Amino acid sequence: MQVTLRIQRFDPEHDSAPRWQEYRVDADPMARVLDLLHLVKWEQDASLTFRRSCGHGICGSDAMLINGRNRLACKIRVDQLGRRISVAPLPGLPVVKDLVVDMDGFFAKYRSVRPYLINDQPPPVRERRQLPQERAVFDDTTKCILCGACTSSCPSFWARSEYVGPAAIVNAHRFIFDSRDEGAAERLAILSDRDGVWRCRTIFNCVDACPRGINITRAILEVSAAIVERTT
Amino acid sequence: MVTIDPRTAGRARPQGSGFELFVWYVMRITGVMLFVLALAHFSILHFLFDPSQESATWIATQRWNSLIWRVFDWTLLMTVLFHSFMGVRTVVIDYVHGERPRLLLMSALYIVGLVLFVAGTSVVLTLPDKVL
Amino acid sequence: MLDSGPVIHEFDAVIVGAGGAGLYAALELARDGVPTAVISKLYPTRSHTGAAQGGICAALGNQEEDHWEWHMFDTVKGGDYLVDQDAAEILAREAIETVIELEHLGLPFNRTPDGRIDQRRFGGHTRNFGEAPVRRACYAADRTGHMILQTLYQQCIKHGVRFFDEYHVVDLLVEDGLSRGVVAYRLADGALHVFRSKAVLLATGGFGRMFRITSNAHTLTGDGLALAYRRGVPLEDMEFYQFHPTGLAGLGVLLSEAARGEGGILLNGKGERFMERYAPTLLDLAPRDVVSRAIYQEIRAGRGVDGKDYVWLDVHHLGRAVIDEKLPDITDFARIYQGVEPYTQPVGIQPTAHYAMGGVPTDVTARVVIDERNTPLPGLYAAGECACVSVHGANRLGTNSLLDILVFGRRAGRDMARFARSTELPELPAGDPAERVRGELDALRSRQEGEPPARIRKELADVMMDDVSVFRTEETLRRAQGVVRELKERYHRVRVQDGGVRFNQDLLEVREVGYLLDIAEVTVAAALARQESRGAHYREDYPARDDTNWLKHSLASRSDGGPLLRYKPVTITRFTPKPRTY
Amino acid sequence: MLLFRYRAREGMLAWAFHRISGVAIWLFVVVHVVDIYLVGGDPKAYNTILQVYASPGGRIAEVLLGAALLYHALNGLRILIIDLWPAMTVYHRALWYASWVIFVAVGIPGAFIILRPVIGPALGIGA
Ligand SMILES: Cc1cc2nc3c(=O)[nH]c(=O)nc-3n(C[C@H](O)[C@H](O)[C@H](O)COP(=O)(O)OP(=O)(O)OC[C@H]3O[C@@H](n4cnc5c(N)ncnc54)[C@H](O)[C@@H]3O)c2cc1C
Ligand code: HEM
Ligand code: SF4
Ligand code: F3S
Ligand code: FES
Repeated sequence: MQVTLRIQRFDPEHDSAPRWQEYRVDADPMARVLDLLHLVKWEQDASLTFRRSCGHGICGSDAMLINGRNRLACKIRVDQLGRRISVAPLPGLPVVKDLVVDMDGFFAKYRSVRPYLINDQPPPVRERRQLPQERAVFDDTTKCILCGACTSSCPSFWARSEYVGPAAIVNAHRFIFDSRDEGAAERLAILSDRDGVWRCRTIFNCVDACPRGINITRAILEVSAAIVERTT
Repeated sequence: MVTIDPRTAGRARPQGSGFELFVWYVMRITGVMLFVLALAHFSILHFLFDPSQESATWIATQRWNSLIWRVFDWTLLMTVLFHSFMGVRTVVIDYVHGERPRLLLMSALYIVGLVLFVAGTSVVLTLPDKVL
Repeated sequence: MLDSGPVIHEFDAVIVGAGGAGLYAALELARDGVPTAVISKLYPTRSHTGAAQGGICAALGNQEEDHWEWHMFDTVKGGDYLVDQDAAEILAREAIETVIELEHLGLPFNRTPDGRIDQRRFGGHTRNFGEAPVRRACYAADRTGHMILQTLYQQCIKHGVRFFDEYHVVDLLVEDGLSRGVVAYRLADGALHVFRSKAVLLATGGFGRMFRITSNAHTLTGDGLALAYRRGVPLEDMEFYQFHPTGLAGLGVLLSEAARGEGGILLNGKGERFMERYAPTLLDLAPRDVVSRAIYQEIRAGRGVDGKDYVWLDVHHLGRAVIDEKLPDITDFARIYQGVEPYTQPVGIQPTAHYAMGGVPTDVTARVVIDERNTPLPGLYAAGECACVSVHGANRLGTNSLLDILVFGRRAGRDMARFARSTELPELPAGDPAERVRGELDALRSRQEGEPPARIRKELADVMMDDVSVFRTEETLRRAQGVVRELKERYHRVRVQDGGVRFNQDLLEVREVGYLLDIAEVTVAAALARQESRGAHYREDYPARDDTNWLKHSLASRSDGGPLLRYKPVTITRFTPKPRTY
Repeated sequence: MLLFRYRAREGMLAWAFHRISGVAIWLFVVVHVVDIYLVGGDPKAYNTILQVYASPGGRIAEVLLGAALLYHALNGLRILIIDLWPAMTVYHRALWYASWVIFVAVGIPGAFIILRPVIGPALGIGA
């Protein structure tokens, strides 16, 4: 079927502001938006720039704003979107070129929450024990692929880019609730600062955007609750 | 080669003052209180009575003649002031960028809040005597 | 533009690639206090290690008796005896400490009720030298690779590893038999950066994009192999490329073996359970190479679905409970990518190019070796899918690749640390070390007329899929050889449309096509030469394994007339080759 | 502005309304405290203001105020429930719809009572 693809283009060397460009492509209804972008790139305009790698929703490269919502281009089909499809870079992040945004700030926030196991005890000879029910507490937040769809869909983040953002909180949650970890106090202190968890207004855009189906808001609230518990 | 302390790789540890936690907490407590107080206040003045029946004298003689109602309204006033000003503070933090404009606006906000607090309190405390 | 001189960095160790192999090496070096840089063309967490689902094997014996000797045996047999057994022994032995260390680093393995690492069965892993399946695969839900990648990246952050993200390595600096560093192209601004370094590790992953249907990422284009090959390093066992039987039709996205393990069956276009004809006892659970060949034969006989090039994988009879609980990825992928509901409908599948057994030859400390006598090239290391130690021989067992990248990634890190301490920072080649690549890139960029690269890439993927995949004959290989040569010819006239310097992906993609062409040529040449069938390499004109003449590794080096083939013996220590039956 | 470019779903709408209603009520509170102050300072002026409240325009404004308060209160409760019990995040949409049901059930009669002096005669019910 014929699809009209509107893509927000931006060439930093020639454009002063982003502009929209339309492409007509003949697409299978089962094709994904990533396939359409490839069709354009390979057959019409090789300068179209976007990130992608795995092609099946596991690497987190191709999160973008598709028909007004953040999604992975490789995980959304034409028949779910209709004949007019608009594609723009992730909102709220600096655009580098076309659909590519600068993710450095996003990763810096991720690093800021100490996203690694902290445990200074000498490890045992064999594995540390952890019961299945202890593991279940943080299972959901281990799924994150750091695609950025959540943070860049969050109105609190748009309003104030200093907000550490849902993705970083998700990754802090993954360790705060890991029974083997001893860094919870440190992380909770980081997250209770002005741009930490309190900026979340339970808007749920992040949950709707997350391609991994993580219940992000729940994780955020569990972290807030942990801070409340610890301080009161 | 700069050696990086593993524990500080990434963002420096911010100084959490606990104020945000306090605000978050009290927003919720005042929220629950307001659910009762504000809705009751609105219902009483619009459903039980009607503005057309009300006047300054009526307030002074009927509503604030008992201590209970004065306490009620004063509590409502405090709660609503805290809740709404802290709510607006959040909105200001969100949308006003730049240190100076924000500082100005915040100061104005706190001053207005304080003035309303004083004015409101004095009315509740002194009104019946004044009018009578 | 590109005329300003390159930026020069100095590190004791440079790691190219931030998948499991590269990150483990980096962590090992960082813990040892060696100044280390990791250069990756993707943000590290985008690496394809994250796509692995199934598990990682180690004879922990948490669920039932198990021994590393059994694991080693399975590996050797699975590789159709082309495995170097000294390496396989290291793999199976060190698997145990490696997996335990991963747990200590924070990896959230699934657990047994008493809190130890849970283990499950996986194809080809057996108890007591082939007696019965054994629970050996450690796993983290259906995202083992994802958790490995995340955990290692997290630890690298913790230990202050320097990352250079979205830098493409475009050349290796090798001079007078010594590795001196690498040249990288920074995608963000098009600048060339020279990394002067004592030790360099290649960990660039596989090259499945050589084929039309593949489970591999778009970015897996064999960069490390091609760069080494261009600098005189031979490539080992390139004729062995694994096709996984169950890739989603048309896309190649992998449906894990678990589908058949749980009782899923394969049906042809007529609804027949065709595996009854090819493997009467093991049926749908026969080894990967056998099932892939069977599917191909059905398709060639016109019994694909609607005469097309795929067949059905049917799981509907397993019931919703089993499907939901045990096969979440399959249901997910089938729904998203085919719009099919596996509760009631079959899923279209076809063999998908999956894993390269061959690669840059190394010894068991991951040092790159350049000839039949295993002479190392000082300072150059390789690990992960781009390397060939060889622990997989002619066919890799499921779960052994994650193990390989970690065991040998870690060994690489250790030996690089040792090497870095024992040597001085090498001199860079005289003049501008980036001159050669700059010339190549400028030539690509300045060409006004020419063919778009996408076409070449597509034709290459088509010919490799049709003629060099599961079945090969002299005829198909000769045809492919002709096509690849012609494509290489055309590649010299290829044109880059994007003339910019900032984030010029078009330019890099053209370069990647060049890498694929080089290694495709090697693959075809090595396959053409090997006149036997072994593991994943199946020659219809030579259907039997021939240990007398072909129990040896191939080494292909670059020459003006095309790849030059030599051979080196297989190391055999414990298990003498026997017929491979299951 | 990004808020308009993003296609809002329930959670974002709930928040936007909550914020708008919150600020609106705040504005009213500021005015309201001032007018209450007048009860003591200038009772006459206050009585005039009460006339405004009782006028048709005033009544419509009161209905809007009541609506804002009711929405804000109900949604505030929804937020509190979710905060206290994070597992409820799964049902945040259902909770929002539930709050609308209550909003309509309480709001329509309420609006009727307030507006009766205005619309009553028109409907023939009497004030
Ligand atoms: C779908 C799928 C499922 C799998 N499941 C399993 C499983 O269950 N068990 C198992 O054992 N194995 C499995 N495998 C195989 C295994 O995952 C891979 O072989 C392994 O992850 C490869 O790791 P690596 O570190 O070598 O490379 P990768 O993880 O592929 O990383 C390559 C790195 O190199 C970088 N790079 C490449 N070129 C350049 C360049 N020119 N300059 C700079 N950087 C560059 C990339 O950015 C990337 O960081 C699976 C593979 C696939 C595709
Ligand atoms: C009647 C019962 C009320 C309840 C249950 C309630 C509850 C809440 C809650 C829970 C929040 C926090 C929202 C968040 O953190 O995302 C909030 C925010 C707010 N409230 Fe209330 N509230 C009530 C009444 C009021 C009143 C009467 C006012 C004004 C006078 C008011 C003004 C605000 C403002 C301005 C905010 C900030 C909005 C934002 O940050 O988006 N609230 N309320
Ligand atoms: S939480 Fe979800 S949306 Fe956010 S970065 Fe992780 S995977 Fe992406
Ligand atoms: S969208 Fe933003 S406000 Fe909270 S619930 Fe998600 S982080
Ligand atoms: S390309 Fe990897 S997530 Fe889409």
